[in-house]
Amino acid sequence: MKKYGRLLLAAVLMVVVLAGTGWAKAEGITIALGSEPTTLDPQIREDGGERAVNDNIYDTVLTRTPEGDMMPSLAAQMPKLVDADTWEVTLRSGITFHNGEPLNADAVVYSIKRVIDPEFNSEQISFFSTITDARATGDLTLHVITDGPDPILPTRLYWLKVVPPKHSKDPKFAENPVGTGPYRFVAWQRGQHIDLVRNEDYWGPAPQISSVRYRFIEEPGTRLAGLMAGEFDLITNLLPEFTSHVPKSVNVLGLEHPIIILNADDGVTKDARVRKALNYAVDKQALAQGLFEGFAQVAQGQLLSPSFFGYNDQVKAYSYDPDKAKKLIEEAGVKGQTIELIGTSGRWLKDRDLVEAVADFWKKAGLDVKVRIFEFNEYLNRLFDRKTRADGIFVVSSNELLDADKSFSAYYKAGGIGSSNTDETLAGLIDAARSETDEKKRENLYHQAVQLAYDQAYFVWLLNIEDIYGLSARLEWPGRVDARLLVREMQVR
Amino acid sequence: MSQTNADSLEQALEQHRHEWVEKLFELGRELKRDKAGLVGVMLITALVLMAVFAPYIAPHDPTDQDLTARLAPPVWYEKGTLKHILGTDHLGRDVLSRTIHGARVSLWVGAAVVLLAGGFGVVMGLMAGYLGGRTDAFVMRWVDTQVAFPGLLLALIILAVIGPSLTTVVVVLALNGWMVYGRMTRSAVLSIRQSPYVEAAEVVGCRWPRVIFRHILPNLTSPLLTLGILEFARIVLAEAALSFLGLGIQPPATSWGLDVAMGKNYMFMAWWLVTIPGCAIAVTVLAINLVASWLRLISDPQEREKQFARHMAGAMRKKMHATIKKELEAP
Amino acid sequence: MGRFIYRRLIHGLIVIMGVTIIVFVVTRMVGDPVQVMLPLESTLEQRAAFEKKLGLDRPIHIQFVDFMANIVRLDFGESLWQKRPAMDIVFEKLPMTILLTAVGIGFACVVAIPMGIIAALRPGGVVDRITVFVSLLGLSVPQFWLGLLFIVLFAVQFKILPTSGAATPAHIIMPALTMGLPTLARLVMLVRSSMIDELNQQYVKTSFAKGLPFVRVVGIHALRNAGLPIMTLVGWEVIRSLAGYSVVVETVFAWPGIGLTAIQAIERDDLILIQAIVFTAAVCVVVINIFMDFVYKLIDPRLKLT
Amino acid sequence: MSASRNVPLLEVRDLVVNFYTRGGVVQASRGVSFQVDYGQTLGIVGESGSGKSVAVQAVMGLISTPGRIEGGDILFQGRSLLDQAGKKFVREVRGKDISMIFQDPMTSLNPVFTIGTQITEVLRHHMGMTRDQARRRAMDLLGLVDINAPEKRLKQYPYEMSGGMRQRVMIAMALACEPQLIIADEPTTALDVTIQAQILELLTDLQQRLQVSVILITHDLGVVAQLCHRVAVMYAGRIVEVGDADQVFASPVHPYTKGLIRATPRLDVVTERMVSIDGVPPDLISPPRGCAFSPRCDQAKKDCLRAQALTPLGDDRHVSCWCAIKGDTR
Repeated sequence: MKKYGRLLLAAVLMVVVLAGTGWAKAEGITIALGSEPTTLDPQIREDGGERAVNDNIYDTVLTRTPEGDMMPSLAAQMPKLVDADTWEVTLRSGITFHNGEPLNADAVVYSIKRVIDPEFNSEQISFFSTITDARATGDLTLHVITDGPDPILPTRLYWLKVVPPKHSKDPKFAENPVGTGPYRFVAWQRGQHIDLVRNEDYWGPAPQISSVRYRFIEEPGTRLAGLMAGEFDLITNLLPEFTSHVPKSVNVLGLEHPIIILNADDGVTKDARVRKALNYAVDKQALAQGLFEGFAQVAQGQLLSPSFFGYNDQVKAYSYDPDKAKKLIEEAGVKGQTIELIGTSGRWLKDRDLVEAVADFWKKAGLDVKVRIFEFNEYLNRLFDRKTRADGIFVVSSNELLDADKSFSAYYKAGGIGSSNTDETLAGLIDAARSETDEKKRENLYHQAVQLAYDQAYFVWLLNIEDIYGLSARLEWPGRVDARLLVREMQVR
Repeated sequence: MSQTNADSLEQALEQHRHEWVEKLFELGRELKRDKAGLVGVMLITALVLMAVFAPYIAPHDPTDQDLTARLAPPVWYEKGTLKHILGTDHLGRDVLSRTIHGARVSLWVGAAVVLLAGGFGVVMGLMAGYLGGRTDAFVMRWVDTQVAFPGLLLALIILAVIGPSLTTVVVVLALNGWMVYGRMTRSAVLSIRQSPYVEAAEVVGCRWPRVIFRHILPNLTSPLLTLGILEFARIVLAEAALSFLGLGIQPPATSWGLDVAMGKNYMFMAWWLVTIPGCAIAVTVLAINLVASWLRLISDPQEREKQFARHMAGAMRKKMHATIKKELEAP
Repeated sequence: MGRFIYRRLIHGLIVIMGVTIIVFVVTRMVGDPVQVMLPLESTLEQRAAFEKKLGLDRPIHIQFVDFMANIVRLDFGESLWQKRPAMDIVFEKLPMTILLTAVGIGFACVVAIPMGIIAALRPGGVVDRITVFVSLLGLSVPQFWLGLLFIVLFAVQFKILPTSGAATPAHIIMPALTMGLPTLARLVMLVRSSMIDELNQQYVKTSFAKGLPFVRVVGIHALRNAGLPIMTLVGWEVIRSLAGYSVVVETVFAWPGIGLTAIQAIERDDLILIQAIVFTAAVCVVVINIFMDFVYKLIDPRLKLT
Repeated sequence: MSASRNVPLLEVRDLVVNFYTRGGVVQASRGVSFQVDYGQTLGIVGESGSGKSVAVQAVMGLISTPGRIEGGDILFQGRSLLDQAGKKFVREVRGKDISMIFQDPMTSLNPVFTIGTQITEVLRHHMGMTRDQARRRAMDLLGLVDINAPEKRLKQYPYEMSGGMRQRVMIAMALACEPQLIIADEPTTALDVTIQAQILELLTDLQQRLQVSVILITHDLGVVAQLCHRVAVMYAGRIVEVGDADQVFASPVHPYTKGLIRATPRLDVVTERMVSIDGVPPDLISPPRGCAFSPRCDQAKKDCLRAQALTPLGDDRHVSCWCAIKGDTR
């Protein structure tokens, strides 16, 4: 028996020693993501894990400052409108891909054609849906052609990762990405990690961090454990409660807006007074403070953040006024009636908690709230059910284009995938804005739409959630409004 | 005449009652001897009482939120309050109340699954063992096939598809676990059928349901009871695991496994959120296991004898060591 | 012998067919993968196109025939979630689970067998009673909770082991321990009770009467006889683990095995990947069962393979 | 002076063995004494539960929980097997100088090892033989116990053999190290009658050829008469009569011995009915005071309530019975 004991001890010691050498820190950093990329082809999927990695391997034609302003990247300057549906893009010179292929107008044209090809069936097509064609007009200049006036084409080009024409035809391209970006791909151990190393020939300012390892961990608790154990330098989606427990944290107003879609056509919520009451009843500040520890802003009566195009700074959030809510509900004569609130659990940060908290506020306003939390698939059935709209559906809208169009088409516009109103005026405003190339006029249309929806209280606008990142003590990073994890903007002390 | 008949009946009943009391006393005496069993029985009793009277015992409604008192620590911390003796969770719900109510779900699921699976398994086993022939072949082939299924995976998928809830969890776990009862019942029936008294009953012309219920089932009680209790422990763990994975009990219902899953995100700042429901599961299962091993002991005379011998051996060794020590010290 | 293999294979086929049919029915019955797979804001046209691509618009019996034909070719199609052949994913993840299972159950065996034997030598003694109690405790602690405890203690508090993942040998320690502990507890109890039984057998007396050394009598004569139930349990534990029970441990430690993949596929309604995983699990169970029959035969020559 | 020839090969003195059970302390052996000389066969007879097996298992050191040797001594070649040094000694002699054949050949062999392994492991352990040597010797041994095709047999498992064959294997195993004493604990009880005769014949033959001492435990007096030089009759954990086999059978003294002999069916005498001893065997948890047989004895009187030690009757015969001693006028 003694022999066994000693053997075991030896085994344990050996493993511990091995372990010690195994994860000793290299010079680079480790970033823990919530999900693993399913591919490293930058154009096929709409996938957070893939984007987090490829944002560092590839460059886009345009980019944004950390605050969200558009600026040229591979383009030498901002695109120019040639005629109503043609934009001219001029590229920087002297840039090459990691494998030596030159970056020129042909590469960009190729990339555009690749992503809009119906055969290619890209999930990113919604970003480029207006683009019909592109053609090179010189070595470094090209024209992008749209199916009509498209005011947000520059925003779309901010999504266009440029791929090398030759290498991207390689069947192994999805596992061996080659871009022009500040980091080169090294290895992908599926299920475990992806390694990148600094591109020493990068055309822009040289990044400080020499290498990055991405790990994929779905459980937020496990990610946090890794950060606290010193294994990770950056984790995403840190829970607000933990900002004081991790070495460092960064919070940036993010892209996510939890709202409740109210049924304006039927049920107790058909009455605008009730819809307003439901807005007044909710103490949004308390939700921000209580549930999110202050890491969320009260949404200002619209499905937009201040950094988004179309944001109307004249519209302010409904105040928290429980008495007014009660009064309105009594006026409408629906006191004590049942209102159904639909939500899901585990899909978005604190989704269930928000729903239950809101239900609690509504109850206090004098309604009988029936909360129904569905498993995600079933929840989607309700969200997309065009025939019978539930009284209230909780949803979290996420808008990566930073432009009103996407969210408004989906939730504001009558007939949109998640909209619960049949307001033709509102729909008209949104449609008009869609093809208006004059920025001022377009912005004005959105301002009107925001105001209209606000007055009608088609939604209960809750919060604008901040993205919180947990950082190791040695990592410096200010964060970005567009939630991109650009390693070149990070520094290790 | 009828008077005497009634008297004798009365007497018989009295006798019967007496036997019952006697049996209970005997059990009590057995328990006194087996400390672990005693602890187990006491814990289970406490748990059952707690589950039954949960609404009266629990200081708060387990679903009552209080966003202003989130993640309050237990009372012995500086920031803890008597209002929430074991602290609160991330929504300000009282951990103690949730734990008390959680016992309901665990015990209810355990009992329901054992009864369902046990009932079905026993019926199938009886049919297979008693009817034999094709029925037997069919049932046993079914059992063999289902035993070779990747049970948990199927359970997860079915739960995900039809939507997890208390009922579906019970049904899925029961569907997954009836085979063991079936097998045991069948083999017991086969061996009991050979015994003279069942043969006699058959010769006399008892019909098979009667034979089964009067002669065979009573002999199965003791092994079935032990198996049922062991399965109970397994089911409590399984429910907790399913709920932990998010495919078991769904909020706003409470379950220990669910509470661990929700508390896990906060485990570094609020250890009590994982620890308390986790301990509740462990203690419950441990208590059930203790009772099961005690039951197995007292229901098996051979095992009892062995146990006694072990006990004596232990005592004797002690005595021997004492004598040797004395002898060594003597001169 | 040939007949035995033949019969086991037939039974195995029935099992695999049964499982795949159940999964097929269950996944088509209620789930609508289209909704989940596409982004929230995608249009109805995009949805219809996607449905068509998956063949979900065809009648169910045609889908079934197709499905069966694909299984025969071991081709389940592309995972909806990862967009690559589902079997590729399975073959990538399965070895990780096998590794975890092997280390975890191996560890359990290495510790449990000597422990159980020592306890059995003096039933009722102090060592025995401690062993029994500790095993009962081990049986009672939920695995997921134990795993979390390990993470808090060894990874975050003492920082001696990594929290999650599978990059180095050190990464396997905590998952394997967590995986192995309940097995260890069950195994200790079983080794103990079967060793007590065996040590009371007549042949053990014979062996002692033959003057054989204690270690040989206990460790070879008695242990080999107790081997059958022990191997049965070990085999059952391996089957359990490969048939999905590893999911809890894999979830807690983000171990990239088949269990974690299964739960991710379930969450994403990736019915193709789910089918591939369950099919593989069923095959594993069948294969291990057949393998175990041969092991039994090896341990106990009396068994006839029929 | 050769010490080894002056002392008996095996001497058991006042052996006390108790078993601790839930029901109470079973006094399985209550002061048993006997001895075996070189080349001698001692038969121990008695009803089941009389403590025969316990006495010899004590010799082999096979008493284990819940049983315990609580008194007396066992001397092999004059050396105690029970004292501190004896514990080491017993390990040396067990299986080598003293070997044992058990009652039930079905369970006495390890079912999962081949016959060959089970025989050779004794040889390799005690004689330090190589695998090959041991195998050759094992084949010889199988020949010795009249098993043909030994080469094939060595590779077989116990379940592939008949009961008689297994008992032959057990005997071969017992003979393996050329022991000085073989203890046969009811070696034929579990076998068919025809096989019984063969096995007994084999044992007799081997005993004579190899000049080995044998303790034969049985409840079959016929076997004793046929095989043994001396016989000891046990009742309720004690020896009640011991002496030369022929003499004991010719003129039994103890009423129990008489009863036993009367109860043995004889083929050569036609009896009208089976004779049995009235009453039930005693309960060893609380054995009767004095002579344990007295409750069943038709000659019992007041004296029988006092214990009576084994009293020599001359001719190396001992008996423990008041009546017998008083009634004996020789």
